[in-house]
Amino acid sequence: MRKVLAVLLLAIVGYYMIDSFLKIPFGENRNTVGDYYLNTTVKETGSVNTVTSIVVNYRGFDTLGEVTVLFLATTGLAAILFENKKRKRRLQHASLIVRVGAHLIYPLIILLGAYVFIHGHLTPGGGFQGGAIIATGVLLMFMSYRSFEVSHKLLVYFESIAGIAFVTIGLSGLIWGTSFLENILPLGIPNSLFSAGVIPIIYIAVGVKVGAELTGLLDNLLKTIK
Amino acid sequence: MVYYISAILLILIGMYAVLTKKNIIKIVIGLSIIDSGINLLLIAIGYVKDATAPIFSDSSLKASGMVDPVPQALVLTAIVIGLGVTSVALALVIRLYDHHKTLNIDKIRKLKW
Amino acid sequence: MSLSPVHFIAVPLLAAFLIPIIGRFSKEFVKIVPGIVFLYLSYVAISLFPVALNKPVVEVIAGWKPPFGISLYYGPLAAFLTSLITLMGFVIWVYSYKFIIREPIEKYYMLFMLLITGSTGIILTGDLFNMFVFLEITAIAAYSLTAFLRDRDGAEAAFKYLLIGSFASAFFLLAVMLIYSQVGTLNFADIADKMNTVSYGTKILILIFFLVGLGIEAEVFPLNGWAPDAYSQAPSPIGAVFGGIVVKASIYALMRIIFLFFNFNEVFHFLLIIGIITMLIAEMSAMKQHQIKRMLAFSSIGQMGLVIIAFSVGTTDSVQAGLFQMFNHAVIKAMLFFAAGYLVFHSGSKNISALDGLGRDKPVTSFFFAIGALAIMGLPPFSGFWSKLYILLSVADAGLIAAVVLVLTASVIEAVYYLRVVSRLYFNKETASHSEVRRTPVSGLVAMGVLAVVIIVVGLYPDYLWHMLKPAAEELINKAAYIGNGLLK
Amino acid sequence: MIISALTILVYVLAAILIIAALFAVKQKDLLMAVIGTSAISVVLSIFFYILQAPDVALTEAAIGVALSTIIFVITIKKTERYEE
Repeated sequence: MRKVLAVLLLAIVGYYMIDSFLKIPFGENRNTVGDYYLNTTVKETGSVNTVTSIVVNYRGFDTLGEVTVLFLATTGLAAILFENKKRKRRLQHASLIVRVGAHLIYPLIILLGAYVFIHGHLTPGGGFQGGAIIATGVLLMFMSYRSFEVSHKLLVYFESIAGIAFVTIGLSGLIWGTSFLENILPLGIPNSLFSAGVIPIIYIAVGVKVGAELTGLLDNLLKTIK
Repeated sequence: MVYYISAILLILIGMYAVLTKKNIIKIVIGLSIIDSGINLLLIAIGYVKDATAPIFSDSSLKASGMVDPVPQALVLTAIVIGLGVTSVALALVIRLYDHHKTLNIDKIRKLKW
Repeated sequence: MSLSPVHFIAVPLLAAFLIPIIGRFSKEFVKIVPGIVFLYLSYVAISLFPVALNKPVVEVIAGWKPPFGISLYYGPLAAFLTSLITLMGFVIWVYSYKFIIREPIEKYYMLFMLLITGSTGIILTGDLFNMFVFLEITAIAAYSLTAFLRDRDGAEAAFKYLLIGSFASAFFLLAVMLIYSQVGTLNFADIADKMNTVSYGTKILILIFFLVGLGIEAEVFPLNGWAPDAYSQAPSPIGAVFGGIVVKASIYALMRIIFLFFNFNEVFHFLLIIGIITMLIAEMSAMKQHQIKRMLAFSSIGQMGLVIIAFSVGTTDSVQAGLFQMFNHAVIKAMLFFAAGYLVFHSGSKNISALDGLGRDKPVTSFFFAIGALAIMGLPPFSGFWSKLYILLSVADAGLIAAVVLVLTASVIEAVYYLRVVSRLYFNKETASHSEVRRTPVSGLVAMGVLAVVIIVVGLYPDYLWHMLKPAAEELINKAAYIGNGLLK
Repeated sequence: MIISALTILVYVLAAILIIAALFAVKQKDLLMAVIGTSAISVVLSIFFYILQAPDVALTEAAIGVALSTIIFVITIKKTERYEE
């Protein structure tokens, strides 16, 4: 009964969605604000990666919100899973091969993550991807070593200071420039590491923050009681 | 075109799971499938035939031959938001399991829907 | 640093990021941080209010001109709503100060600050996708706060809320996508400017997606299934947060989008019908409730129906009355939740039947509850009377006599169930022994006292607030002015 | 009519996508279902790459394939593995 109703409802929703979306021509150039960004990104922001310049600069406010969502998810998860007593992860030790391998790969993964978010304005990738990569690196260590611990205090500091840095960069745009999050640094030469003004700085803050947040999230989740 | 259709199918399959499944982890899986479908749909809308990625890694690249970067920026945000919602949902799942020792929504349900 | 509307978003956010660091040094100071933030925000609100009345402030973010960058639109309407949120936030903080004694207190205040960030963001932003981001922030904070007590019903209510909320955000995102594919921009003013190029059929579809997406948070029938559970299972201050902040921001989002993009008659007729159905069904459900907080939740849905009716009439007077009702509902419902929180605590049961005779045991709290009940029913010396009266007058002006009759019917139902509770408080003999004879803490009394003063002062001098709301109502209706200002023409 | 290799690839991937989604919904073993969702993410990531969105492809690969799968797996470990 419930399934029949669901299928009926979905048939209606699906019909209208197909009806409306298939009318949108595929692969055509529509005149959107995107054209403006493509034409001006290098000149105005100094970033050769247009997606990065939109994410961090033109629509930087969205990114602030996005960082906030992750922060919120970590906080919410910690609040929901909060227990008064200290907890430990309950995993077995992995085999020797895995442990040695993990130990070798772990620093490289962290390095890769850092590379991805530092070069966000030049190549695909950025703060979120880099942060996620770092978190997977830490997860590898969690999985292979039972006793591997990340200092909770350190995570909190990283997370908060990176968040504060982001908002402060925003507010300093308001102080020395004209508006929140405005680019107040020189743009530099496109396609070089030190270019694009505040974009790399923001992306480093985002990368550190996302890395710390996701690590904290995984740590919290792994330490829940069964 | 095939992108649109597969994206819409993904959304519908996800909604079907959310509406009919009894297992709460299955329901969360359904939610994440809906998210994936929406992301694919957005990127497909921004695609331009025979265009390149919106990165000026080479000076010969022209702005006119690039795909629309805005949907990509939006999807980037949407993926992260999806992760946030999923993790809160799963934390709630663990909490519910802790109280009820079951994942079946019919047995959990005390409040009226 | 010059004052700017962006402080409404940035300062609570900064506080939320700072709290974990402060918490390392002093647990007590964490509790004070939100208070400082709200004092600062009220300073910003008071200094910027006259500016917004004079000419709407369009604050560009990162220095990019409106259709390309994200901009904030701080007109009279946004000024009014952000001030309301600041006031409510402050009072809820005062109330929480002694009410929330369960760890992790730090996390509670972080979530609360982020919720404030999200809801002021919804109100200020002038960009559709940015609104989506803020809606999600508000929603995720609300899910987590609903489950804050970590009991079985709280987790269940939060999960249910999350499910429905995720559906809502999916539909909202689909609508954003359709709009972007049609007009190629995300700025409100720019979309409103280009909306006439979209075909009628597509417009209706986008509207339906928006209605589903925002109607869920705004508690519109039949999408409000989450509300009673979330209201009743969350800690009491969070009930006030839902009624006073989250719902207000969502209904603003819905109305802004409808007035800007779908400004045609059929939509308003449809909204009127939805509003009436929402109101009647909610009031009748409220009659049947045995738990006090569930009853308040249904009453809240009913009041939202009333607000939607007022907006859907679409004249300046009716929109103004609707805004007035929003203000009153926020204040009064928060007070009722505050009082109910301690009444439930004292009686040791969530049921209405356990409240017998508490009026003598806990005179002050019961007295505040009674004031709230009388005010929300719309009895004369209190503020609720005026907004209900203005709504009825404006609806009658538009010639919708049937709607007037239905609103009056709903008011009668409302009066019945509120008076039932009040009479139990004062006139019934005490049946159960109220074992816990603790007093309501000072912070709770101060919070309720402030709200009571607001209710009575606005009730005695409604004209001041009423006149302040006129530019806000005009802003919502005047689409051309919004487009002109929003694009900095 | 000439059909390029890319077109065939896209059709095959689309088929895999839908099959993976159905698998994720129908499978009674939750761990397998989660692997289904991670397969969806892999295909999506390739799609994003084909659609000239390398940034999104990278994000989907890092978040969709790795992290969200891991959170699901941890949750399943903390609760139950089989759907009744």
